[in-house]
Amino acid sequence: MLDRRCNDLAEAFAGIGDGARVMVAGFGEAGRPNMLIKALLDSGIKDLDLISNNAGDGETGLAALFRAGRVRKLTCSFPRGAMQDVMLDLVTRGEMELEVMPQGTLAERIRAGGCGIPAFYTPTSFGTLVAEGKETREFDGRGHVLETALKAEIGLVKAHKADRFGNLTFENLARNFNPLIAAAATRTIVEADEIVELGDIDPHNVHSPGVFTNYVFTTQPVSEESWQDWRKSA
Amino acid sequence: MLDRRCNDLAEAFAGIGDGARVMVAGFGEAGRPNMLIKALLDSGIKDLDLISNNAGDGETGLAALFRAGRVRKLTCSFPRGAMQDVMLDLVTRGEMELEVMPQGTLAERIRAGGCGIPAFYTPTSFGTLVAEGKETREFDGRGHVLETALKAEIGLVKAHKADRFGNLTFENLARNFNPLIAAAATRTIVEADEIVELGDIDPHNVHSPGVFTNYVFTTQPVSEESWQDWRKSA
Amino acid sequence: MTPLTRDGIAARLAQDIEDGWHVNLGIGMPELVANYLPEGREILLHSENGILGMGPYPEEKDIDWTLINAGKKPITTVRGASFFDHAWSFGIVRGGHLELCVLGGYQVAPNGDLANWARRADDPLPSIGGAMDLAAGAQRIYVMMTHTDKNGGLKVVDKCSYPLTGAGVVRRLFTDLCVIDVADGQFTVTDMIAGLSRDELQARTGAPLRFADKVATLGNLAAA
Amino acid sequence: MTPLTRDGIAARLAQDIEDGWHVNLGIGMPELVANYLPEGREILLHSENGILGMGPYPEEKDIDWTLINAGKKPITTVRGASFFDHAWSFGIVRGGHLELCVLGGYQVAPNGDLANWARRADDPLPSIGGAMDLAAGAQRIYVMMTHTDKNGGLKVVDKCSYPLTGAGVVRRLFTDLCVIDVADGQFTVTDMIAGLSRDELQARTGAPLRFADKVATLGNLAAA
Repeated sequence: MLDRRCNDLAEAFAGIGDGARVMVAGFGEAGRPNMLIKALLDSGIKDLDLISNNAGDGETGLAALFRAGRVRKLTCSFPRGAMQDVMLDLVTRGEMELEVMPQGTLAERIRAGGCGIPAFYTPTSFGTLVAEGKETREFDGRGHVLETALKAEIGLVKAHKADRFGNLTFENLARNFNPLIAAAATRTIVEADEIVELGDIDPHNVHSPGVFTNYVFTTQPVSEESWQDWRKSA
Repeated sequence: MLDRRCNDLAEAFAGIGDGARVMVAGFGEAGRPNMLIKALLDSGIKDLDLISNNAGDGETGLAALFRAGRVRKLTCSFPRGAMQDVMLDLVTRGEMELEVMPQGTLAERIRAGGCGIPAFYTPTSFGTLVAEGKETREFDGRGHVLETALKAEIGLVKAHKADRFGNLTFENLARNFNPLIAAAATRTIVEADEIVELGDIDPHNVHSPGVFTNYVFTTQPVSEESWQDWRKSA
Repeated sequence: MTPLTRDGIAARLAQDIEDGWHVNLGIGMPELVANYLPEGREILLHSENGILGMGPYPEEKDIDWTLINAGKKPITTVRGASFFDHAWSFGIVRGGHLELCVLGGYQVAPNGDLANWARRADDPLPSIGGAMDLAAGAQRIYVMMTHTDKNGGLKVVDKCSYPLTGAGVVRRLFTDLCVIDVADGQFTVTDMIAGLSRDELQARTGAPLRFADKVATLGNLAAA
Repeated sequence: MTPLTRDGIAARLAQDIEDGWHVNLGIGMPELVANYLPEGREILLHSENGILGMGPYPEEKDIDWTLINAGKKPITTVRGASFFDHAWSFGIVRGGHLELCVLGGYQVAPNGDLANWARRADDPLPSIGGAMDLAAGAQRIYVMMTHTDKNGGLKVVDKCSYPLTGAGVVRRLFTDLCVIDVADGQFTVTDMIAGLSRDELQARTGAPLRFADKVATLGNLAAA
């Protein structure tokens, strides 16, 4: 039976050691898998090699991972926001490495990782500081930068609907990086607002086919206070 | 007003000269824009630099373009089928150039063309005859082949539903190359089974966003006999 | 003389957006342009987080945090909108499918260089977002910014000293003082506010200005 | 001895497909495998023209020419199927997301090389289709073919003489005479039909065969 549904969050993270590369989907709070981020925090895995477009805000969600000192490296396109003082502190104290790249390059690198393309050329960033030290090449008289694929051991994804095969749909702009990360991660863990019966998702409108999904959970709310749990054990 | 609807097929092909590169979507007959292929035939444009995964069958559709001698070069992944005697004749007589590549490489090259990626590396065909003479490179210890983007002046697309912005949906496996070609062609001409009101296509389930579409027509049946019209004027 | 307000710049820029264009309005000042799109033109707004057909800010009661723009502000959708993932969204950008992108700027130079993401090369929190992709990919880039900074420092310069967002990409520059065409390595002023002399404008500009044969008066189109 | 029929090979191969796998069955003989998937295993079939969850051939009255497989034959869909475009479809293939692809073969060598698309390097109509992507991308490649050609010519060979589909990709080979594991540059026979000696099998094979400690009898599982 092809059944990706799971009730045990610990099972989904089993065998993942410190230093793991983890991709977290979402743009702002849209499509952000908060329950799974909390489970990652609870797992105690540290030295995370984290890939996420944004760095999060406040005390909850991704921000808690940074505050708890679990992130060794962040790869993103936009590290500013309400968290930027914490980020600045971590980076200037040398406790966290930061790799920043254009958002479209980040998206395409993750897409390439999922689709078996090890590297590609992009015009984005050519002639800028970001391209310094990178391999460049002209196509049709225009400069381009070589970028490589990004993959991860774990991908955390937030869906609207999921079925037991792992087919997913996303709501409004919650799609963003979700289908790309689903494909690029070796182990894709999904939380969905709703788990529906097979066939309830129209085959034409599956936004991420089940073949990319490994675990599906129903989203449960995470209480504000519980984001502070790590402080007790720290 | 952003209105891609059009009633004049000649207008859609206006200004396109002999030797134009034309991409035609479809896999087998699924998603094959027969009315537009007929209009291309009627236009009299010759020396076509044609990109299409298959070569077509029989006397109708793509096959008529080959029989009418309009194609200077075919880029595809699979030139065999009911047409193969005609193809073989054209190729061995030197009347048509044939470029064959793996189907996934063809799809990714067209996708790259639409998405502003001039070139990428793929593991497909490494170590085979197809890769001979091509630039290769190792990533993670595995050999890969450099492939470049494919674009076209004209893309012919067959949709199920379309709206006046040019948003498209496709039915079942008629999607195939259609959204890729819509993006890769400078002028994307669409025939749709039905033109619907704005908003009738759920924004979540637009399979090809309108930004790629230039002309939308309602599909009209092409009579079997009319595929022979070119013989009268030839 | 009265420099344009931010809304005034947005309203003037909006005049140069043509019917039927697909347009990305960058985060910050460019977002204001959406309020001044000329009547009778159908313009589809793209946001790089995955939508074509963005509508205005919703009523408070209708806010849905899965409906946000690239600046993470709530939005609505227009009829005929579409959603897509980040790869397709930047495929639209990089593939040259947007007729226009409007970006804010720190510095613009006559060669079309734009700096708008960092004021120093060794910023410990470099924050690029989607601006470089937009700068590289859109069919044309319009920049809107104040002509000088708060202290009178030059922003329209001979050569950008800040890290570039894109090299040779700016097509037109809209400031609170004037509108400048950027082509062939030169600035050409096409519109100026009333009460400002050419010499005064040149004095606030770090690169030589040429003037179009006919320079239009730049009025405040945002006035009620 | 009785060599397996094509259906017999398909039925034996189907035994080695595990519950929950996503599988592409190549055009031609591999398509037969769909008829012999073991009861109680849920296996999703992929076709590179854009579907996961392909079902059996429809009744004549239900044929819809937008529902076809890579061999352009009519299909149905199972509950939980999904459609996608060719780029995603080959992303699934190339990205290593299919647990298995079954391909036909002209020649297979102990180093895992497979030739299945052309019998000469200068074929004027080379017809590659999706086989090279599948060979390069699937997690494992099983090949099914007759052990020798109609004239007794060798197909299980020391080195492929035909143009390759993929280099070093074959994991297991299913023929009408035996099942062979392909690993570490060697052929190891794991199953053989009854009434065939090891020497006889070796005589029909162009490369040295090793034999597993326990060689199973290869029966005709396709028999009604």
